[in-house]
Amino acid sequence: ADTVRLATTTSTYNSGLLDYLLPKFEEDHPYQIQVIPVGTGKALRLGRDGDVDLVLTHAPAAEKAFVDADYGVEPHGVMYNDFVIVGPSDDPAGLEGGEDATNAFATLADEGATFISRGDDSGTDKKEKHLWEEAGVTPDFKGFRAAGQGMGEVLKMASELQGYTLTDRGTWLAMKDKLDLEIMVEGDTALFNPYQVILVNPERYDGLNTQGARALAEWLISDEGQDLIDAFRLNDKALFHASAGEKIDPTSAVHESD
Amino acid sequence: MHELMNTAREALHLLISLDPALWEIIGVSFRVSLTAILVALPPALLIALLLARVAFPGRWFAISLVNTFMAVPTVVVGLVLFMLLSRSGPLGELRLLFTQRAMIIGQILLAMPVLTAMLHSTLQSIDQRAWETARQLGAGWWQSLWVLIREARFGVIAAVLAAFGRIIAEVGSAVMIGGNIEHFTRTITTAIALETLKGEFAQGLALGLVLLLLALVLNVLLGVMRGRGHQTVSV
Amino acid sequence: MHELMNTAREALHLLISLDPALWEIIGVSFRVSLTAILVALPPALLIALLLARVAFPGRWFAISLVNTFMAVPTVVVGLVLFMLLSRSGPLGELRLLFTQRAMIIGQILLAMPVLTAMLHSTLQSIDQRAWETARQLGAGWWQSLWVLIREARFGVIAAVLAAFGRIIAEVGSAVMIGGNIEHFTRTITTAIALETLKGEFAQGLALGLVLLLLALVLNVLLGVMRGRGHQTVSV
Amino acid sequence: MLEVSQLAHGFDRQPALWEIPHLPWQGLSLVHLRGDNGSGKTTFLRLLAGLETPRQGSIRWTLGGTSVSPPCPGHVLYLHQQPYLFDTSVAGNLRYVARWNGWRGATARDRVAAMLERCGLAAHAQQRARSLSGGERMRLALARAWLLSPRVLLLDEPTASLDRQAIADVSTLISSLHETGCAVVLSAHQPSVLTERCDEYWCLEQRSLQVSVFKQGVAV
Amino acid sequence: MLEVSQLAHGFDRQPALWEIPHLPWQGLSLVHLRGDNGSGKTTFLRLLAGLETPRQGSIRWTLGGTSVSPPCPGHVLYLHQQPYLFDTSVAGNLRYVARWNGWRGATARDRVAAMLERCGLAAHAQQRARSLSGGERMRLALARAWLLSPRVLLLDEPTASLDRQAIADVSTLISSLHETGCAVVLSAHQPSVLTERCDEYWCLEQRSLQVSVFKQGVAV
Ligand SMILES: Nc1ncnc2c1ncn2[C@@H]1O[C@H](COP(=O)(O)OP(=O)(O)OP(=O)(O)O)[C@@H](O)[C@H]1O
Ligand SMILES: Nc1ncnc2c1ncn2[C@@H]1O[C@H](COP(=O)(O)OP(=O)(O)OP(=O)(O)O)[C@@H](O)[C@H]1O
Ligand SMILES: [Mg+2]
Ligand SMILES: [Mg+2]
Repeated sequence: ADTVRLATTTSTYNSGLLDYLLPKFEEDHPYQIQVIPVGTGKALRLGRDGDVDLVLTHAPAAEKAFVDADYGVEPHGVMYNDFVIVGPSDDPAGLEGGEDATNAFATLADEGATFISRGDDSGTDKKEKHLWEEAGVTPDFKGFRAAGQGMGEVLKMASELQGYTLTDRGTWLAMKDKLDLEIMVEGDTALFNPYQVILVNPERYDGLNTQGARALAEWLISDEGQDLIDAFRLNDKALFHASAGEKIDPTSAVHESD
Repeated sequence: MHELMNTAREALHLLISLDPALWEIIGVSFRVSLTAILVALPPALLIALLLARVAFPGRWFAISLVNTFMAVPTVVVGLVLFMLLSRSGPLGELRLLFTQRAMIIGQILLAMPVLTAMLHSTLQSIDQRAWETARQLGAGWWQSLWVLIREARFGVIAAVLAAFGRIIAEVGSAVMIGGNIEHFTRTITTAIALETLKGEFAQGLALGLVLLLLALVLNVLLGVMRGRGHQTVSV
Repeated sequence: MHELMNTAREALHLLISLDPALWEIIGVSFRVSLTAILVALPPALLIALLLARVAFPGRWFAISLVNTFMAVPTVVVGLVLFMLLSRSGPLGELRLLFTQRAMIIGQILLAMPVLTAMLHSTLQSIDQRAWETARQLGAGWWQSLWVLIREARFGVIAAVLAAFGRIIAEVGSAVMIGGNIEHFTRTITTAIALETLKGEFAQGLALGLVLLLLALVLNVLLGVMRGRGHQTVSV
Repeated sequence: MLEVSQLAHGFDRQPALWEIPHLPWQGLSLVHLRGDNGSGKTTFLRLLAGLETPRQGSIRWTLGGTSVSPPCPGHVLYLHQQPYLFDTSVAGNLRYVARWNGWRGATARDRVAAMLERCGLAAHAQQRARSLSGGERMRLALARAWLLSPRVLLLDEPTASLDRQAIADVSTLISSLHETGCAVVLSAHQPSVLTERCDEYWCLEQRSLQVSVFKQGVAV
Repeated sequence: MLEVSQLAHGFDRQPALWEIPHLPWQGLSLVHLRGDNGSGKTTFLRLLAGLETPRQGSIRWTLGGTSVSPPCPGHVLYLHQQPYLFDTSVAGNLRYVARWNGWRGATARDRVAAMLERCGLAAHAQQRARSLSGGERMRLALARAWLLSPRVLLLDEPTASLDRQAIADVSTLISSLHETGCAVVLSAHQPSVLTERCDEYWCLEQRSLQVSVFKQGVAV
């Protein structure tokens, strides 16, 4: 078959990165990529069940478990971006300009500020839970709202309710014109967000297009793919940083003010 | 197959364990949808009666319009309400977004076309003599309407069940204007959507089964209420 | 308000500009939903007739069951079909997941209960003499069924429109088993969901308006077809 | 008292069924309305009851001193050829009327019970109205109307498919009703004990209405 | 030929309406079925047509040499008291029958046209069936049945609400039908020109069926 099915998180799809990359891949390769945009949890599930040929996700712990269980093979880091804490411009909890995400979270809990949580076990949600743990608080304070929805929805809710939330920078940049929010905290190494591409284990299912999947994965981490990722701009801002083969370097977290 | 079996078992377990978190979202679901049906029913009945019994220019177009509104996607209803209720929207001052009230409004909008279309076709089929007889015997307009409803009770119940089925099962508008906030606006369907998003299919299915079980209980109760009366006596 | 106006303008522009990408997803939507209705109609008619005309033990329970199935959330149908069609599921060999065929199957499952319940209540209300007369005059079983449908045509059309409205507007199962793949399984509603996800409300609403416009055209055509015939002649 | 002037009616764009320049009626007698199938008897009775609006001309009822156009619910009642019985019990049909006219508690119960007795339906009180026989149905419809003590009762072929006994029963009922001061117009094709009791005779023919008055069987 | 034995029927858990130990009938005559309201005339005719299943006993028709239980569609036809007319044109009602019996093209057209002519409905061919007058409705129902040349026609009060002229028309039609070899059983409460032509007389009373045969108006 010449179609390859890629399950990926909505962040890569909605930011327009894949619409930018994939046509360039399809030009030089005899494959047609069908993108299935879902959450990280579901993307890994689709991979486990053999319903797609490869996944592109950002949840290091879950991805490790995925590979350890032999559901997936040949994991490669492709790129990274980072998370930011955003909030209303009047900043009732006084976070603005902070650099320490853990501290910021502790403050939010102390102040009982409105905070919209993804609450959907996504990569972002896992990161958020980790931060609460680091800050030493159980997130059950007065303003805490677990929304159980995608990043875009949660940003909209935060804007509507004038609350804080943790978001990946891609979605933030894509949506910030439509939001009444501002960045409060960014640049902390704890806010780092790496993406991996993983092939679905061909030994588990017949008829997977592993060849095509591998071609795509290898192209993504090739020089050509990596250059294109670095060149991608959304609203004139670089969103993703190619990182194939790199040992992830926390200090390279971007600042929007760059 | 094995997974489906497990899921069924898990659903039953969830139900009988009386998990409070589960009952909370069941409560929200039923409260919102039942309220919406109750609010939507009277105007839907009036419009249906108007369409069925009163000849006015453009009536058939009005009927087509009602039928068209049945095809409004739930997300579109969600979207429009969202834009209206948003802080930057014309009704933002009401601060209704992400509340159960907003969800009720959304479900009313969704239930109305289904209710109206089905009630119209039911009232339409009721013998014209029923209305005439009631009016002549001194029934007021409202009383005659009530008699008509009683005479058409099977159809009315069918309409209510269809509309209820539609809104208790819908997720597009509930998630959009309710926000799926835990303890506040999380319903069975938004919870199912969340579990699915997480890839926790079994959990999602289990919730679905819970919803079906409850809907079955409701339907059987109504079925018992309306009696077996299914034989139409032919003249 | 301003935003809503802009959106309407954009929708019209989208439609008249004959944007090929737009027409592609409209094509997918209508192809899938119309096929599903056409496939679901005959069995739904048979079941409805059975429920309306044949006395068998447990009939009222069967009716309640049909009504219950109207409350099945679209995501649950999506989920079950997903688990069945997934490569690790029992029907994985068919390789149907993320195809239009799978979406059609999902929509058939969604349309069946609505169709059956509404057709049942319609056929139920048709004079028993119609069936008896047809049978006596030499009509076969199928021909009598056809006559019954003709006599009940308003109700049948209403049922079809309600079911069509439900499935063309649904997104839960379409996105789950279709996968919302561009050029293949992207429908109007999954596209709306996607635009909404991106925060492109205007674009989403525009698509919604397109859907409504097309549904209106369909309804008006059917309305013209069935004629004005609204007066029930009383005996 | 009924006052009809320049009345004409027809359906769609067809010519008028008939034209009735003038029909004054004291509204006391028992009238037999005749006419061939399709002559417009049903239509005429429905016009008198206000269930149709005349294409042309006017109808006025003078009831208790005031002159009104139809409909006059509770006063001028039309019974369909096949009276519509509500889908409930026999007594339930009467209770509806009681409720609509604001009678409560014991009053309502007593009147309903008395009427069931008077019309010989007491034994059927709890039966489903739709399962009654032809004669019983008509008796129930009459009972339901009688509850309201109407001034005028318009009956569309009340005896068409009744047996001799049922016709006799219904005739007795209608006579009693008439004696309580209720005027009756009834259409019937076939002569029967009921039509023999009539003291006026209206005939729809040649696109108009012919009226003859009898006294003790003799044309006046 | 009809052969009824030990027939009994009733509704729900009520006692049987009547018991008919034996009824042999040549199936050639014109029969007038009588009985009070509720005596079970309709029920009896429906049983003969196979529209109800008897609670007890058996009914056999011998048609063209073979003996069958009802229903015998096309051969033994029951017409409801208010015949059901399909919601289409007058001609459309007849065309349905043509289609169901597999006649095509010119055959179907000719037979339908001839029947419309014979029943005096040619002028109404395109009219909506439901807007016909009482007499015309009955004529259409008879025409529809006649198309099939049935062996036996069971008519439930065919003349109940018809005027004298319509009764005469319908009677003429029924007589012609009878002369073509179709046996007719008709129920009627009131005597009319039609019942006078009958040569057999069945009466449902005292929970049984009494049969009398007349020849030229004289009991045999
Ligand atoms: N709703 C209607 N639309 C069109 N024509 C109608 C309607 N109702 C009655 N007619 C026509 O008006 C005429 C008079 O009808 P009507 O029922 O008043 O006659 P009738 O004297 O009561 O006849 P019958 O003795 O058969 O009951 C008939 O030709 C009939 O076809
Ligand atoms: N479906 C039914 N369920 C219960 N009882 C019924 C049913 N149909 C008829 N009956 C009863 O059976 C009896 C006979 O009814 P049927 O209609 O056969 O009488 P009929 O002789 O035709 O009367 P009529 O002269 O009024 O037409 C009546 O007492 C009637 O109430
Ligand atoms: Mg009449
Ligand atoms: Mg009868």
